[in-house]
Amino acid sequence: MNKERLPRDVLAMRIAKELEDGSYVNLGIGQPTLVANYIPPEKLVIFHSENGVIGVGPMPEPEDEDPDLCNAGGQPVTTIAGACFVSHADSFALVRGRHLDVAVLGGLQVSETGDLANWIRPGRGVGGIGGAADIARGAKRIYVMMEHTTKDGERKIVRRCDYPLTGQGVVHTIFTDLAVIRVTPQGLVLLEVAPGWTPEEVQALTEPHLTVSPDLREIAL
Amino acid sequence: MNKERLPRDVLAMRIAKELEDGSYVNLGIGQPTLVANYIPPEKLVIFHSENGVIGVGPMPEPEDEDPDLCNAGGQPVTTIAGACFVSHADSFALVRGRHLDVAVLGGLQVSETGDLANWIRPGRGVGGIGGAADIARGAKRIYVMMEHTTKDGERKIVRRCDYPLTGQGVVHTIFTDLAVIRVTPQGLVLLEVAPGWTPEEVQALTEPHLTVSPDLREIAL
Amino acid sequence: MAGRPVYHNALEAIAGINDGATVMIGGFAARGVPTRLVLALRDRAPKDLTIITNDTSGGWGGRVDCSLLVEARLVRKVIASWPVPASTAVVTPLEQQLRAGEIELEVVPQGTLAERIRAAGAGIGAFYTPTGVGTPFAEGKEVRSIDGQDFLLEYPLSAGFALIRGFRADTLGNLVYRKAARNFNPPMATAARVTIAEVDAVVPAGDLDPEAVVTPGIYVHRLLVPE
Amino acid sequence: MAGRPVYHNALEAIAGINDGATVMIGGFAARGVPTRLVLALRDRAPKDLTIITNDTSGGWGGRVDCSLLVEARLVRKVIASWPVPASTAVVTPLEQQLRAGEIELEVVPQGTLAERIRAAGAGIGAFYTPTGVGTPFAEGKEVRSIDGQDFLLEYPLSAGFALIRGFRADTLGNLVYRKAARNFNPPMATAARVTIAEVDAVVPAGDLDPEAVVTPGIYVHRLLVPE
Repeated sequence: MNKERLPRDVLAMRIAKELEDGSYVNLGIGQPTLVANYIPPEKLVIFHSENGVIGVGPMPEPEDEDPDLCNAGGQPVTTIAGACFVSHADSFALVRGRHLDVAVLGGLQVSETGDLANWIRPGRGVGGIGGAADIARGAKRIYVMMEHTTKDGERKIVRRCDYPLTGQGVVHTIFTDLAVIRVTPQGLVLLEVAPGWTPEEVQALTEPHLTVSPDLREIAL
Repeated sequence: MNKERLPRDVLAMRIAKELEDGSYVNLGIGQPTLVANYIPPEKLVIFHSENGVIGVGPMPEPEDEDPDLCNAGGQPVTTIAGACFVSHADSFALVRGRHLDVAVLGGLQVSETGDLANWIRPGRGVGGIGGAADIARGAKRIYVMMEHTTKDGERKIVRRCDYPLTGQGVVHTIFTDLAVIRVTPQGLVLLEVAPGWTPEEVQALTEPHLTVSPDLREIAL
Repeated sequence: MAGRPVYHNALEAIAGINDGATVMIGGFAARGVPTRLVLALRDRAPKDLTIITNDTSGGWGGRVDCSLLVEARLVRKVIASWPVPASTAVVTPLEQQLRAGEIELEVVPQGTLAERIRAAGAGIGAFYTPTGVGTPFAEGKEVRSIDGQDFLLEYPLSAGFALIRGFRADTLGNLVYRKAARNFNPPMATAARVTIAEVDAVVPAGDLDPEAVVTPGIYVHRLLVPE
Repeated sequence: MAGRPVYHNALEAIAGINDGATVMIGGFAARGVPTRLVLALRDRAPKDLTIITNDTSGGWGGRVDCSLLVEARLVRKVIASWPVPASTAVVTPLEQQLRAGEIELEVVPQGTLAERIRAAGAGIGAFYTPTGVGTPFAEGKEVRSIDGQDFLLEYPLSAGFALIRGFRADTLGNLVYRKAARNFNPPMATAARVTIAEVDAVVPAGDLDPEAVVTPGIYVHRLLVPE
């Protein structure tokens, strides 16, 4: 498959476009944090980090790092005007209580019923769940951001996850480097495809059946 | 019965003597609030009010009343240096979690097994429980402060409460205008009697059997 | 978006509270009551409200509290810890309506009331509390023994609207409170679909100490502030 | 009493933490860790500890965290949400001891970990959470359907000691924190028989803003502060 897939930053831009003005959003560790770089200045999106920061700002220059301030991945961050700090108990009360509008999480596998596996590979005997299970279950909408297939070409959108789950039936929309796919009670609906890709080509890399939306579009920014 | 009973303020002094230096104490609405007046200055007792004030101070002069500051009875209060404010959720987390050393509560009836009834008379169809049930169950020690009998001469220390309960098996010590009585697994133990009163006279005004402590003393301040 | 919508008119701030609504109202002994919002609700006069609040006893030296909504006969059900005054000298409108079978009352121990509200905001499905075991508050409730101690199962309390009283807000809706006026306002802010906060002033985002914010703006949907 | 005891020597501050103790330790990604207390605990070297903490993964640019207690083989059991690094490039001492069957590990979702600690401090016997339903974290747990949604029953986590990191304390033990160093410290402060807080400075009672105190002094039993 030599066709071009979307670069991570373009995928991050596509997801950034989806976030609404005034919304509260949690970005998972790793590539989801890129999304914060592409919010236009006229749009206010407030980023929650589960370690008790509401109003995460951009990463600082090394000389401006604050030793007491990091995101959920332990990376130094800044805060926006109007940020505040809460404890872990209060931060996860917020998460569990369905107050976050969106969480953008990475994925190892997503099933056709919206199950998400993203915390441990079956082979490894021990792993860290961190806040992923709470967030997967707690945010009003879960967007998964991931490559459509593994490096070895294996399909990651599957009928049933064989990796241990993070959350059951929690995913709202899957954003990959090939497609945007909505999880619905009737199954997966293909909403958008990457430029140059056909629904059939995306289907070939997806285990469960994709219903092609009548409004199918090309992913645009 | 024309013998003299302890005045309320003397009873308050007796209870104040019982409170330890450095302890956190909740005082119920009504006569228990008198106890705060008799803590000697060399002893630090920090008073918790369930409406979120930790570090309640004396009542203010009318001209110094703060409209946003009251105790659990709605009376204007002041705060000590080092006081802080918490929400009701946090205030009762503290109560329920057994962090208070002592609560001094009023009583309508106390049973020989330490049941406390203090929120409603059977005749009245509707009453307010307020924080009494939480505090009765939550403080490490419950001291009841009450008259030994009702105005009509009825006994208030009974085998079984016939008033609706506030808490079951919660009372540690009963301080009345006639006696100090400890609730133990073996029943009620008479520890102290008011000056001029004999154990037999106190027993006559108490429904369940009182075991007289070998160290029986006269109530002293 | 500049932040949360700011209203100067209390009737506009409470738009959407209609007949049959469930409304949480902050305050304890008439401190920390969102006075203007409560008065506006009386004026809007929706019927058959369910009111969740600490006390409806009235009699706090003429201060405004939720008892005036009961008096105006807007309330179908009250959930409170202190519904009537300790004294039986005055028969309140709530007691009159209770006797006439015109209103429903659920009395909840204050700490259980606060925790049930917190649970709703925190996504907890139910919890076991030691409060009330062996008392009338245990009636009809599941009792469970955990490590040799009995607990009652209690369920969350949520609402369509929370009317709360803050001291200051910033434009993002972050709130600080003042002294004992804090009381039930922070947990209620978390437990309603729409939380409306009456405050003395709205300051620019960044002007409140980020370490001292008690209610993060995510919980606060509308602000009412004097002109 | 003038207030809570103030220590300058960390080994003295942790007196009483003996073999077999259960110890909560604040911190997240090496921020908000009570560094001096953790180092003193390593030096005191009690055996067979149970450690309740968010992460023991180490590798935060050489900052001190609880992984050094595992490395020193003082720990019998770890209860954490993030026990090992995401990368499998390094096999940590925890993983080595796990493979050798020398240590026990309970992995708990971070929010459930925080709520279980809070429940212990708040006197809640158990609670139902939606987190983890249908995942490996549901194994062996009671599932209950409430209003059509499934929840797992979770129990409180308490400890003999909590080692926490505050920013400043006053003489009564009231604490404020700094930025994301707050994290697990406030709930842990409430859930231990003895809570020991390491702070930068102790100020006179009354010098902290009473509206901004995060952990009331009732929860804090000892203070460690630099000379």
